[in-house]
Amino acid sequence: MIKLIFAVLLSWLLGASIYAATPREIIAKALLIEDSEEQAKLVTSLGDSDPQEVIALLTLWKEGGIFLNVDAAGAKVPVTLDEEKDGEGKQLAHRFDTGAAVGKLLASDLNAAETDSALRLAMKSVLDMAQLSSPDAKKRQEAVETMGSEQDPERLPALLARQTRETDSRVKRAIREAIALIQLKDENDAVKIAACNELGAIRSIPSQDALKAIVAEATAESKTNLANAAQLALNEIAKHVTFVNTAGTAFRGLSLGSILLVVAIGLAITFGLMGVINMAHGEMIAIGAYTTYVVQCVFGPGLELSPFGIHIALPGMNATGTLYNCYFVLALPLSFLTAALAGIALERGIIRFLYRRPLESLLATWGVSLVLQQLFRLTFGANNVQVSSPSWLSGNWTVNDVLFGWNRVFVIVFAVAIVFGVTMLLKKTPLGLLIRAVMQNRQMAACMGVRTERVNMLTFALGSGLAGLAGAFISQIGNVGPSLGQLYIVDCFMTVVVGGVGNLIGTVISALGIGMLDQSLQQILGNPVLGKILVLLGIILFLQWKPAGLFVTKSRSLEN
Amino acid sequence: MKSNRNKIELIIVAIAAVILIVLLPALNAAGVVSNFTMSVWGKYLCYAILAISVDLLWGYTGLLSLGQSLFFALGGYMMGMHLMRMIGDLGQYKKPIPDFLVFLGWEQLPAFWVPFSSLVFSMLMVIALPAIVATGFGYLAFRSRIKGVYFSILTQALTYGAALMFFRNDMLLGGNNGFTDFKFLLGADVRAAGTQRGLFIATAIVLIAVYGFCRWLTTTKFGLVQRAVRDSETRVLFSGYAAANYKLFVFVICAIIAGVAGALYVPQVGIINPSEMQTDKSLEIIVWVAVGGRGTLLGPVVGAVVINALKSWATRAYPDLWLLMLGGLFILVVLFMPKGIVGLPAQIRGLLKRKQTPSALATDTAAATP
Amino acid sequence: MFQSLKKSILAAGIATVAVLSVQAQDTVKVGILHSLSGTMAISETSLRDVLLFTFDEINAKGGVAGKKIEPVVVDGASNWPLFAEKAKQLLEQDKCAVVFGCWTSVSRKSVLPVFEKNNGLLFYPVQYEGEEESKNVFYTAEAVNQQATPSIDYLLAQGKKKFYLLGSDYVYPQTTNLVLLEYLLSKGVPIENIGGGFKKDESGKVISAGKYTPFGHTDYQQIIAEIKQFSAGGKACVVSTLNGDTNVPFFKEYAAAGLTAEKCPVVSFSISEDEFRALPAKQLVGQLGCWTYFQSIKSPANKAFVDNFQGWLKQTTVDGVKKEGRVTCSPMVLSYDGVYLWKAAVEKAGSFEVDKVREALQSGLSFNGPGGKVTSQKNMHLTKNVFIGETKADGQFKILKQYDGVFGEPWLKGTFKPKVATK
Amino acid sequence: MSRKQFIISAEGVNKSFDGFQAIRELTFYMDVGELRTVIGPNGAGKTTFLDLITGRTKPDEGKIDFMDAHDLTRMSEYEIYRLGIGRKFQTPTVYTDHTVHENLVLSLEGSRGVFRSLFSRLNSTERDRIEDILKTINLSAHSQRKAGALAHGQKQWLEIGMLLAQNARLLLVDEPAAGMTDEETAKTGDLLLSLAGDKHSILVIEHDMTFVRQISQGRKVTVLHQGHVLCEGPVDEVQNDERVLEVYLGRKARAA
Repeated sequence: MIKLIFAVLLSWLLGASIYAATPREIIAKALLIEDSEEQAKLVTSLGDSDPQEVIALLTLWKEGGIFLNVDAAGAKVPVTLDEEKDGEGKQLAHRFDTGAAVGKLLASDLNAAETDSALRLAMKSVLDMAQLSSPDAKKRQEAVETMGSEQDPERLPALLARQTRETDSRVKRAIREAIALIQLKDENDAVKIAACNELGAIRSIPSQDALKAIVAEATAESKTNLANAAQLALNEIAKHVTFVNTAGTAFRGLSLGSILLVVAIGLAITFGLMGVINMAHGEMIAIGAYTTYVVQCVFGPGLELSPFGIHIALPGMNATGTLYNCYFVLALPLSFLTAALAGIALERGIIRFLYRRPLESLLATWGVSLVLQQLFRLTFGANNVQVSSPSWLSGNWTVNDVLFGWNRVFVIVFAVAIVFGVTMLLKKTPLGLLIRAVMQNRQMAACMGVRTERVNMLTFALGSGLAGLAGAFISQIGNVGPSLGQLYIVDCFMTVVVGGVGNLIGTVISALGIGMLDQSLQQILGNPVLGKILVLLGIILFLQWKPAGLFVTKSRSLEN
Repeated sequence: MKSNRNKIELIIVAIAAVILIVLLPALNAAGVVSNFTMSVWGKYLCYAILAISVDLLWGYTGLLSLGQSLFFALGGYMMGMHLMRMIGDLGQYKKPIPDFLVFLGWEQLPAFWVPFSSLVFSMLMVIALPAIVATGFGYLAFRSRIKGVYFSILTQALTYGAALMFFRNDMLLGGNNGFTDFKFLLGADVRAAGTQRGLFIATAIVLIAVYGFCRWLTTTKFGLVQRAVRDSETRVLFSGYAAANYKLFVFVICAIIAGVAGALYVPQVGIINPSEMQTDKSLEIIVWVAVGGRGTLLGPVVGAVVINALKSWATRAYPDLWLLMLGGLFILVVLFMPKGIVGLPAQIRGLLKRKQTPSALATDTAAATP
Repeated sequence: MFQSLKKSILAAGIATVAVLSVQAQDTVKVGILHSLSGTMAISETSLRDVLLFTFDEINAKGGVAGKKIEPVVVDGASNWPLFAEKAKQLLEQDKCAVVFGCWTSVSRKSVLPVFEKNNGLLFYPVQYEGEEESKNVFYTAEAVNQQATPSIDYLLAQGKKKFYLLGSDYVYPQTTNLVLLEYLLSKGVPIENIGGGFKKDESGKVISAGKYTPFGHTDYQQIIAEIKQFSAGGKACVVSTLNGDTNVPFFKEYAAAGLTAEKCPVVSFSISEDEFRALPAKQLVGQLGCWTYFQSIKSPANKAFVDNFQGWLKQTTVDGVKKEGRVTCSPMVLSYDGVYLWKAAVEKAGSFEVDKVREALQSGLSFNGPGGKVTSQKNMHLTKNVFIGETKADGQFKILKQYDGVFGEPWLKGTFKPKVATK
Repeated sequence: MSRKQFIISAEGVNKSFDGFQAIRELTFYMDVGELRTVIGPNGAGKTTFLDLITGRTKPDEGKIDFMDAHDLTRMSEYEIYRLGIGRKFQTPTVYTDHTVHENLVLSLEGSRGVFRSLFSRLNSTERDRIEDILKTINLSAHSQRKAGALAHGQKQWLEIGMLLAQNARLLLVDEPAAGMTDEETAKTGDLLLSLAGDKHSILVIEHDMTFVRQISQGRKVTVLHQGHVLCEGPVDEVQNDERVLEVYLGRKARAA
């Protein structure tokens, strides 16, 4: 009731007529106010309106879907745009308050209605309440979690009410947690103790801080029972945290191992099977990453480049939504192709003259790597370029507090697929047969009519193409810049050498082993660098024990 | 004909020695040659020493080490530690310990820093530390017969690991910033023209001495074995030589030479930090050697000077194109000039001769491939 | 063999001779010492551009004390010994009256002795760790109390209780975090609410606070998992001094773990508009930044600056200037302010002599720059306005808070005493 | 019971490469001072056998003793060499970038230590010895040429010269006659015959049956087949052995 009066009062203050405003009207008003505190007040007043409409409108505002158009009279009018675009990229605009069409506008000419953190905090609070009845369980869960962390007793009734109706198990658990957290603020010690027990029972990681506070407070006030209960709960949670960390480390190790595998498998082919030391392998990865960038730009707003003063403009499709999210699907084969083509050029231009001189192929390809890096700089600029992940790669599953990022899961699947694909290619296809024949005995194969030159070229193209694929993937988790390749080259060589040159299974095991070791050391030492140094040291010592790597291809011709 | 070439080389070296040790410093003292030119050339000379060490390893023994920049930096760090101690309490904090230690919250000098107050000890460490690291790593690597590109990759890993370690502030060696702001060496102001001149002369003398030492080394039976290891390590084993010992010896000697070069470098350029020991730097030294001409002793010196002079000029005139030039040059040299600048006259003669007598071809290509 | 030697001497000769050029009467040489190649070129090239723009702007209005500025541009190539060499060249060979340059701490440390020996003058424009004061360097840069501590004030005001310190392992983050630790303790934040870990010496004194990753680090999974647990209880934030490149994998991982600016905001001190261009903007919306200038500042001075700079970019013929998609950021504006302050100082002193110019600078000169009024201080630092902003999807910052006239204080360590536990 | 000492004794040796059994249950004895010829078709394991003796590869199973005292399977190449086992490879393996003279200096018996090598100078005896060897192998005129520039036959000779310089107790000679003229081949045979005796034992692997006849002269010949000894005996006896005819000469005939 008070709120209602407040809202009415406010609308009166703002010169609006006195009737219960719809959420759309309130928001339309808020949009035009400069002062963010006033805006926040208006938004807070939305608390009693229809939750679904509030959610829809506030989300639209938050995500920049509402624009402020300046009309002919110079007044600001909030508008929304239709999805559909005409030939000039213009979209039909509607007045936000009335829905009336106001003509076609270009999105880039408009300013999106802004939000700042104070306003968003207010929005969040309103949204949380509204979200409690959201049909999306995930949103309900988030809302509940926020309420829990705020420990605001005023939210308790809403939560209790929701608890009786809630069906989703995750949300139920979140509600239990939130209620217990809020109850920690209760006057009554018995309630507090019960809440402690509850939090311990559900192994609530977020409650650790609150429980620690209780322990300190209770000890100071010598409430032994309460302190003990909180401490017991903390112990339970600590055990759980250990489990989460261990499981998380294992997963992270697996994912790091998969990344190593993905970036190294191309090298395992060029270095392992062909014996070519390609120091420009990293740049092949970068070519793949840049290809992904270009594809993304073509799906998006287009791209303008000016290498060596030549102006190149690629038109953009300005795709949105699902179509835009699909750019990555197209980027994968394209990055393979461009890198493979670059590989062919490199092999034909330089490497084929150096097959008998591995040390010199190392040096020449290092020269190539310098040249390529500089070419990237001249083409795409010295800055890193921006590659955004499609929405289906940015998110995570949280199982029992262990985090599984989608991008990480994807890289694991991707690695498995690549290894499977390469193995099949080598074992089951005619090309694979030729590759293996040439790699085992070049002269013999040549005598038998195999065009070894061509097989060399294709093998190198395959290795480079795989590097390109790796690049496409790297663009989703890290930097895309001219020196991207340099970040991975040492790791690549280490992985292949440890695995045993010429052996894909060895590379797989070594990549996973190095990944696991790295992540475990990081977790134990709490220091990312020390872990890495120890891994390098470990590799040097490992090669003492097995100088030729994990899996040795025994052959009579060890040398010469 | 060969002795004739040797004579020419000796004359060149003698002339260079006089110019570097006597003439340039004298001209500098007289104000004809600027301090700036001296400092640039002092740096080049340090690089030349370093390049010789790489060539002794690569050109003569066939070991392409990507770890020479590490030894160079280690030598530099040892010298740097002494120079840091010599700052005394003239740092930003006016405390008797180096600034970065104060900043890390130290009030007393950590134990391992203490002996570096002595120049003699520091000089000893300039030699000892690279030697120890090289012995340890070399022993492991050569014992398990890691060779060729594996050796390169492993030295790369070693250098990478070391750089990561030195970048850490917890190493108490200045982290990313390394050591700078040196003030005194042997009581003299290290930035004064006279001191810099002295350092220049010292560097020139060391360069000539290292050149002489390597010249001598390569003419002994050791030199024969060394080159034999490069050409056919298997055969060397079947001639009863423990190739690993020979390689270890060269590796350690080269580490020491690199360390000394680093120690001379640091007071002249006034800074040492971990970026000096990154593998890129190692590869750059290899470019100098390849361009100058590997397997000769003059080649690396020429290469180091030419490339660095080119770099000084290009980074000013065409900063955008410098890497393209360096990379392109390198590819060209590897593909078409296996003997580098120094071998160019012979290569041209060979080309001319080949036109007349095609039979000489076999010899030439055989010698070009290691 | 003679030939090759001759060649080398020739090449070296070119290198040294090229440096010499005749100094005309009506010009004054001004050095620009930035990395135009190598890893730091990403950031530093913009500063070269803005400096050249500023010189043109001043020259068009008659120059400095009647003399036109003649820029001498050298490339430090992200190579620290080379910075020292180039500094020597600018001071000893070119006799530059003043040098604008350096970005990283290590490049500044590398050239410092050269400037002190030759009594040169360097204007340094990039946020730095402080703990340094040289009479030969004028720091237009943000000191720690013009960036880090105001951010903390803002976050505390927003109700944040837990602070996770994260940075790249070099001197700026290390120092900043130590200062922040003292500052947070002085504000009554208990030490267990400060995340990232501590390193203590034998006596139990904290010598390093926060989590550090090396340059070029790519794998932030473990750290993100740690932050996720740290922030689980709410009211947490991350104070990041991560260096440019590593921000990308960090923020991508951050977003993938479901952490958002609403749950746990990140305030970064090394991301300006220029760096922001390379970051995935959508995943960063709402994260915080703190500088003494944002392009989004609404003032006539800023509008003029941005427009003129964009205009200059369009018509300039200087090699290697990228023309598309340019933004302005704090280090650029502080370079710009620096040039004008130097001009004012020269004109006040009536001389280009470093000692006199310094004296004029130390007397307290003001300039109305794009970021508002800046005033030079006795300690060779700058009093200026501090802004807290949050990132928007279009790569700009929305200004949330402004602190006016903050005094630049390089010596902060040990100045904040921990608040005695209340109650 | 006293028996003559074996210069080399191999028992139950097995070696395989990636599944291919190169040496199978090989048992082989050779007396001190003997000149033994080993023949066998391609892939019989002849060269692998030499690799095993010289430590280039290690057997999977079995033992190989030198002078009944040294277990060669546990030693590295250069240690085996220092026992006095020298080897001439199938394809001439000389230091191509060294001069002929330097090749011999490197092979001359004497210390092999690193530090000795720094200060060692040739004394007059050694110099004379090199001159002698150069004369023997007919390369005096070429002593300052790079070995890589020599003709194939000359390289073969140089390698034999290197064996001579080493003054080995056991010489392992892999197809010395390949690429030589008939005259040179005969000369090589003579040289080997003159060397065999108490000071040197010689194990020759050869294809050229004329050469085998020349050097075996009633001595024992060993036939290897599929990695083990097929039969042993004087050359005429072996040549008429049915098994040998079947696996070796038969094949050869077919191949021809």
